[in-house]
Amino acid sequence: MLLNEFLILAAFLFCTGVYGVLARKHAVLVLMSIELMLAGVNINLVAFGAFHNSDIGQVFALFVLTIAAAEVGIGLAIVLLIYRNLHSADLDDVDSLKG
Amino acid sequence: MNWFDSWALTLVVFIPAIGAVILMLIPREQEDAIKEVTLFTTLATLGFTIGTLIKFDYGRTSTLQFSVDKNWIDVINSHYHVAVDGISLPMLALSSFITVLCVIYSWNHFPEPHNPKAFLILLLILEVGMNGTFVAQDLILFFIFFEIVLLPMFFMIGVWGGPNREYASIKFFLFTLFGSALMLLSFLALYFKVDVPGVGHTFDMVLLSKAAGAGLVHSTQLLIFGGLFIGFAIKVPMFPFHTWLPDAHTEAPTVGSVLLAAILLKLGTYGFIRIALPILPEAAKSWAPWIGLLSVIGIIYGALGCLAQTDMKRLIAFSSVAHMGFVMLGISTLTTFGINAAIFGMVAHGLITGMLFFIAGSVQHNYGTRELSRLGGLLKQAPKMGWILGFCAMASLGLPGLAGFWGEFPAVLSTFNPGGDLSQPLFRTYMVIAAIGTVLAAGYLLWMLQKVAFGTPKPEFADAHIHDVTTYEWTAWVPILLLIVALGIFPNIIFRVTDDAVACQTAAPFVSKTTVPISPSVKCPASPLAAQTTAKVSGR
Amino acid sequence: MLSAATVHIATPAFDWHAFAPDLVLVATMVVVLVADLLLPDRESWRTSSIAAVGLLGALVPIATLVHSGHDRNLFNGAYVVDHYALALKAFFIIATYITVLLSVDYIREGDYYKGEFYFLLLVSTFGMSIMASSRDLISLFVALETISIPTFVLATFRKHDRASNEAGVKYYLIGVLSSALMLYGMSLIYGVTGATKLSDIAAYMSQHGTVPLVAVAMFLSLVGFAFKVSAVPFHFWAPDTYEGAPTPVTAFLSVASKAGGFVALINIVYFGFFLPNGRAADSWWPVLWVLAALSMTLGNLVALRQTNIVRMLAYSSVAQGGFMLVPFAAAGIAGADGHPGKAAAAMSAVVIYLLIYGAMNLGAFAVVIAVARRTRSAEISSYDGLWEIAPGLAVVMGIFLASLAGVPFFAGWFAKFVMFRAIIDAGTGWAIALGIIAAVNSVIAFFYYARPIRAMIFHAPTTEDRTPIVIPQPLFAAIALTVSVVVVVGIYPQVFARVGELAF
Amino acid sequence: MIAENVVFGIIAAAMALGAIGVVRTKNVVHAALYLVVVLAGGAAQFILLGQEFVAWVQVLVYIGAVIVLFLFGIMLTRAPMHPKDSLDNDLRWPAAVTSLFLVGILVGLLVHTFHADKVDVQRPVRTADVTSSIFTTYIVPFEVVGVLLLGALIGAVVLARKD
Amino acid sequence: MFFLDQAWLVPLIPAISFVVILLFGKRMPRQGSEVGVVAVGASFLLSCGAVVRWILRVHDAEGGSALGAFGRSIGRIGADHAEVPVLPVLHHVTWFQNGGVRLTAGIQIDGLAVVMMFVVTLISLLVHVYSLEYMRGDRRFTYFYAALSLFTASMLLLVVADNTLQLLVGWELVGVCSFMLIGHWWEEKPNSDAALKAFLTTRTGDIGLLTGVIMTFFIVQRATGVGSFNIVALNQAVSDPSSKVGHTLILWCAAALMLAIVGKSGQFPLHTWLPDAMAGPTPVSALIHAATMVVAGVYLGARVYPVFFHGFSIGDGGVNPMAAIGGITVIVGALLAFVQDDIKKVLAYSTISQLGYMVMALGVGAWTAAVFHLFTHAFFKADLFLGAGSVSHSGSHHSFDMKTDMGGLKKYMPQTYKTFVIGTLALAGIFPLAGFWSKDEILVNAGHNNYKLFLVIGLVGAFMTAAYMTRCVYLTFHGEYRGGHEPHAIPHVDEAEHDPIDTPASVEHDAEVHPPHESNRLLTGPLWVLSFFAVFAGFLNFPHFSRFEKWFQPRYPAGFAEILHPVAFNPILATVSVLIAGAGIGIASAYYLGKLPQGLSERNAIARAGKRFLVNKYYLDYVYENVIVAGIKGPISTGVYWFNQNVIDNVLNYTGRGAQALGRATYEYVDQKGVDGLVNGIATLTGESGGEVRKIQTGRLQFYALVLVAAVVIFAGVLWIST
Repeated sequence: MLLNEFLILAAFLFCTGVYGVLARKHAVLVLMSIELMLAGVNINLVAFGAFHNSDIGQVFALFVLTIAAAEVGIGLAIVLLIYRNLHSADLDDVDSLKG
Repeated sequence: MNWFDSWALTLVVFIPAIGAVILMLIPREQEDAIKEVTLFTTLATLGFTIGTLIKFDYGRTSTLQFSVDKNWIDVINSHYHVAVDGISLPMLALSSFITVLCVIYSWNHFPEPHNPKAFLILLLILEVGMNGTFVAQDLILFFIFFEIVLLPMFFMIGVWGGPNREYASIKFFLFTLFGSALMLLSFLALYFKVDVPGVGHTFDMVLLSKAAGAGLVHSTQLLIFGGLFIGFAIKVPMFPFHTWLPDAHTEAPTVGSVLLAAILLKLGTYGFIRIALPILPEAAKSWAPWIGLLSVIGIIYGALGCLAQTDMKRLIAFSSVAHMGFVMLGISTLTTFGINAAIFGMVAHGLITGMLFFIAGSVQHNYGTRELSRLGGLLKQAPKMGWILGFCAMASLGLPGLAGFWGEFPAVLSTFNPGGDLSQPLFRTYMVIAAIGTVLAAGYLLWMLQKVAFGTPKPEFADAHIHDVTTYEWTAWVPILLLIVALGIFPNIIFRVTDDAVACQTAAPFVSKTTVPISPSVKCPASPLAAQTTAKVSGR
Repeated sequence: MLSAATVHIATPAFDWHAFAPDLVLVATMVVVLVADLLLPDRESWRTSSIAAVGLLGALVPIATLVHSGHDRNLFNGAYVVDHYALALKAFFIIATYITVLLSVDYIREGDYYKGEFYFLLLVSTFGMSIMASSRDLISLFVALETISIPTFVLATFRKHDRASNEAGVKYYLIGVLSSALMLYGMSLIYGVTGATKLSDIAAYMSQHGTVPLVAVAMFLSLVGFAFKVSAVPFHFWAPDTYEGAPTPVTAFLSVASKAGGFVALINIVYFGFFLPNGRAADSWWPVLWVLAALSMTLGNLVALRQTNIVRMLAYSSVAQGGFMLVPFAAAGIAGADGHPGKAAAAMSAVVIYLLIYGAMNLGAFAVVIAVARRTRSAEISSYDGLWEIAPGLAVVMGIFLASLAGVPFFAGWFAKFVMFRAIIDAGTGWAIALGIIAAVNSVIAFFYYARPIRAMIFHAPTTEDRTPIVIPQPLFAAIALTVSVVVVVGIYPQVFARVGELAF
Repeated sequence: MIAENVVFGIIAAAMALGAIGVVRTKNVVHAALYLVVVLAGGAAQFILLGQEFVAWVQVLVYIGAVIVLFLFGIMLTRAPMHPKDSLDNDLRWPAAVTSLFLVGILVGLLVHTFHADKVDVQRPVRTADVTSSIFTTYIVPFEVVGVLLLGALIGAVVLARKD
Repeated sequence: MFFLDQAWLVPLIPAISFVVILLFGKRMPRQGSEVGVVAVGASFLLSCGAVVRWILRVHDAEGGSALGAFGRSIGRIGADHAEVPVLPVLHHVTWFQNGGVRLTAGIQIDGLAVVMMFVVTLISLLVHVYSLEYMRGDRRFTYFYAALSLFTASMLLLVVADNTLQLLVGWELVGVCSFMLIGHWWEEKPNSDAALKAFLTTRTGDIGLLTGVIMTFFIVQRATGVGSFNIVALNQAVSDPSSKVGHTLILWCAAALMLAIVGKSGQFPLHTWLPDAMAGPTPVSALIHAATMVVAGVYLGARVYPVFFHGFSIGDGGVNPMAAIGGITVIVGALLAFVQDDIKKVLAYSTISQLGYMVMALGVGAWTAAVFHLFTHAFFKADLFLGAGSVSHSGSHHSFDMKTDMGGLKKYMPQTYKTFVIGTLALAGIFPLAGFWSKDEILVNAGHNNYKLFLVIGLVGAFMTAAYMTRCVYLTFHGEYRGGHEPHAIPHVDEAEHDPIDTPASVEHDAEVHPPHESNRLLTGPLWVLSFFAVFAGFLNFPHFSRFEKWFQPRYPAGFAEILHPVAFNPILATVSVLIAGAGIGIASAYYLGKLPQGLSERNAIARAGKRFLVNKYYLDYVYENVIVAGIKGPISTGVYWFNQNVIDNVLNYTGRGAQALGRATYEYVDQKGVDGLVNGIATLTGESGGEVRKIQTGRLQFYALVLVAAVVIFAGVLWIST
């Protein structure tokens, strides 16, 4: 198999995630988009691991997975907090600090 | 090397710092104690300066004396290197001398918002910077002291200044900071680009001077000199970097103005003489015509600026632009004669303009205004002050027999035959312009004198109670006045100190081959390095 | 499938001494957590003392490690304890210690979770400590996240405050986005080089040179750190977060966390991408050049227009970050020119700058906190006439601001100096250009640093209340500590210069 | 080989559609479900690449935990299931353009760099090696992650707790 | 040789006196005036000693004892005097060292110096004495004496200087003293304006002096290799035909120094300050603006004469700037003197005209004649000024307006009248008074050296001089007394109004209390002394006796020996010039007297005519106005005066005003709006751009993210392209 098949898939996922982060209004959706990006990264890492026939790719991916989970946890907690205070989870509403 | 030789300069620099620390510990209410401590501190400093003056070996003014050279910041090979020679000695003396007088003058002249404690602490810190700059022999040390004077002066103007003080203080600070940023870049470039034979990279001014830009291609020299030029020219200030000066002077409290005029401006010219010229002689030759041009522009421009003023202090401030133009003109000739004149001009301008600012301060104190259109008849209401003003105006316009003349005349003279193979026709043109400048100087100074001192007092002040010169003022002023006369009659007091030093340390690389130099021969202390570089220079 | 239970995992030789500082930090975390559980609510602020003691305790093994003198390379060089790492570990720990001092009364008087606050601070510090020693992409990534994730929480710590929430979410989202970009970049670097250890990456690149993909990958992997050091254009979170977060946290973010980012940058740029033969430097120094120039200029320009001192300090820290990026560009230029020695000197300039910046910025925030205790405001106008009310605070604040502006005899001048030195040393036209940009910016910077000074000293107080401002002891200690560092280093820079020299 | 490619193609297509679904759907819950598709597809690809351990971790951690977390998040924030207006903000087009550029650059670079490199999917990495690596070379990050998770846990608790 | 070697004492004593008066004068019984008088007296004695010693030195050089030599030389009248070198007395000390060059201060005592010392100290002494009465009760009496002392010291410093730099010092100092004394009554703005004008105008000339002195330094440097200001060296350098000094440099130097002379000695076109300078007290006018300071220019010309001689190529009969300017000044000054109503201004313009003679004399190669005229002119002009002062002091209530406040004073002030007439006749060049000899010598030399044009000018000048002085005498002393009717109603800013404090003196001066009367001895004494010299000084250069020439003409080989060839007396020319002068007096008298056939006075026709005038006062005024307007001189003089006041003077005034306007414009537009505006503009722009950039920080999180990603894309794209 071509390495690039995986890499291009990963790039596509990554950029879709980027689009989601930039364009989605709801905070939870943005967090999901981040997961898309990380999924892309992981595919990259695993594919490269296979490419180099080494375990490092997998190890790296595992660390990414773990930390991504932690990040999501914190992220959702913050979103929750904002929802509690603002009664909205729209990121467009979070713009009081500027300038 | 006895105790005095190794400690004198350090003490001269840091006694004021110690005084400042002591002042911080005295409660703000005990004003008398604060003033006394300050006076004592400055007197002690002056004492050590006088000690230096006495122990200085006038037979070898071109050698650095009282030298102390200790490691300071190893990583950048920067040393705590202080020493004086004939170039720095007059400036050091002027600085510690004027400071004492400023303390005396301000004894009961504290401008609003009063607070002598803070004011005097700033004054002492200022003295640290001023004295330090004149004794530093290491570029980084020089830079530090050069910068130290900024903050106290900034606060002096900003806190105790006139109505527009914030603008003025910021402007002063930013201008100087900008200059010193570029100056620092140039220092660093010197460090990295100049390879002193046998030493390598160094910030030591003495060694760098001896290397005289060895190993630098001309274009690099020009660039580095450009950085130094802007840094120093802003401080001088030369046209067109002068605009901070009128504002700063106008707004500054009297003592601030005096110190600004008497010492701070000299830091720039001193930098030219001490650093820019000897370290980068080749670049100096290329820059000199432009420096000369800006100087004569400054002379005329400053004078024209004066003629337009309605504020006495602002007028004196603009006159500084013109006078410093003469100083810079002297430097730009690259001759011993001209640079000697420049140093003399620095001292003379320091005394005379400082004195003029003192008077302006007292006029303001008495009348509450410095508007020329509202003043008049000072001679009638306060004859002594009026006469002193007249005296200083005369001194300032370069009357022979008073100090101002010896800064102007030899500078103009040296333009006739500039050193360093500079264009004679060009510099002779400068000479004529500068000579015209002397007439304009007479014009604006006498015009000011007429407005302020002659005539009868305006109705609004006709019945005002005007103090003539007070005891404190006398105490502060008489030494200056005496010095103005003494230097005017015996210019050799300064020339003999500076002559050899300038000839050996600053002007040596510029001795022209094609034209007959003014100075036939000067004996400089032999140094293997110096000999080597001289050979190289003349071999070019 | 995973039944190979007989796999023998070789226990690596473990140098406990090398890990001692980190272990002390972990232990302190645990003690703080337990103590928070045991202490009654009203007493739980005492966890700050535990944290403080633990932090100081962590300095002890650092001292012994310095004393022992030799560099320790663990895991084939993936984890290194050398002078550089130790110096920065010490810096992080002291910076956190000062942050704790700043926080004690702030946290005690507010409605906060106390134990958790210090715990999270310690976790972040632990991440920094690891960061200083990491020489491996995975470790760097993990350490960076360990620094970041607790600070996301800390920024949001004023839970009921909308601004704090906003600060948190902005910080979080930009942070996560950046680290995703960084990870993508790292994955590509791994893909090309087949290694995660920085030394291996360097070795690969010095053999093969760079291809466009590697250049882009290197850039992407810098993004995460650029975010951390709030380099323009990755800085957007900083002003909003600094303003919204609790002030001690802001101080922490602007110093410790930022320093963590710089350390990561040094690690990845200098140990990973910097090659003695200069083959890779060509592709990344322009990036850092641009980042430095943009950060200095934009940070300064926007800071000019701020009315809130915290926000102003935020932009100032963006600009200062730009100044700190200058030596990176210098190192790259020098490297590309084939002068590795100059590059090392440039890196030591970054370290020196960091140390000095840490002292003066923390000090400035300490004063901001002290003043805000009275005025409940961070507007610059609330500093009007501080000189009349609290001359000491005004003078100290003046010193910090002057130092930030680079006025001599306050440490800042030396920071600027080494920065200029590095860039001039590099010496090419681009380097000089950046030097001039830096020079111009250091002048512009004075405009806004002067504004609070003017407000404090030149303006009359707006309030009639002239009672002295009470400064709690910890805060006082923090101020005293930082101001003495700023003054001493200003006069005798050799103190820090030596540290920077030892580090490289 | 062809079979693998076919499998890859199918899964990849599903993942791509899922990804687009995540960023395009108007229903938040649907988005979470699309994400499941993507992540599951990812796990499948890992297996295809012979990296089984990470594949199962992906399934367990993501589909087992993270997605549940997301669903909780959706519930707690009362995310709109059938919103009247778009879930996208007005930066949609610039975002799309930027993303397209990004994907273009990345794909271009990848093609340029790895244009014909083959990945040998017939040599799976042994899980034992993975664990061995984690517990030797990567023991430090591993331990740090432990601290990190503890920190994240407590942090999340602090933030999420109602008080 | 005490008096010559120690001549430095001569300037030093008044200098000390200045300090003493300044510091202690107010506390002295006579307020410091005694110090001034004694000091100047001492200087005068020393100067006399110097003169005597110098004469002896000259004769010693010729061999034989002094008295014997004196007798022999009388006996050898008409004998060809062989040139025996008489070296000047030179002493100097190191003043300062600059650029390795030792610059000296010192004295160069030769004939020229001793003559000047004598003139300066004598007139200064007389003025000191005169002022005891004249300035009595003045509000700044002490200060006045201090300034006089300083002036004397400075002038003497200038005179004894052995180098141009020292000369420059003295030159500037006398300028300042002049400034101080013209503005003595500075309460009134016209006085301080006049002082400023005088100082600035002469200072304009000093541009020339400054650059000229600098060039003298380099001339010597070219010649000898070491720069110096030394005058002897300078004269040698320019005269030595083998010297390396190029003619261009000498020409420039001469031109520059000429500018200085023009400024200081009131030469056309920088002469307008001198009439204005009459705002000062009259003794000052006599001392500074007639007898001594204004001749400093001439003295300079004489001192470094070889520079001019070679620079301007004098002696070949062609027109040179020096002679031309001098000649123009002779005529212009004389013309202007006609239309003045202020007695002092008449004298001032007369001074201008006479200075023109001297400069012209230098310009035509008549060195000795110029110096001799300087010598004699000092006496009779001081005499006239002091006489005018006496008139105003005792006769016209401190006014100087001849037409409103004088007339017919002859009978009240006979002594003043007599001395004034002597001065007038001397000035007019009537045989055998001093002016005759000196003026005649100028004319003879001009003619001899082939400067016919200037000979004519000199004759025309002589005619006019005689005429305007006659007018002056007439208006002042003859006719009917016109003052006293409306005392103090004169808008003219005069000395009467200067004292707001009612001292007894000013009360005493009130005209209603005191009608015109003769001045006391303190005033008339000096007048008689000066009259004495005005009569007899000329005999020093009696034809073939030529003591002046013999004693005081440089006789050392420093450039002078080969260029000074004074020529002998020419009786025909002398007759012509006397006739012309007489004609001047006659014609002028005719204007005032000729229309009145019958004599009215008992004593003489002129006075009789005056009486007649008194009777027909209004008629006479009417006639006079018509005469002036309708007469030949009228339109010319008025025209010249108009030109002088409206063009030349305005050029000066407008130069001042223009400089100020230029200053304003420069300040306003270049400095404030330009340079400073640029600075502020940059600052504002920086701030504004900060404001603009700030707008990026919108507060919208996803916008931040967008920018971030966009930046990444851009960076990535650029990197891809560039690598």
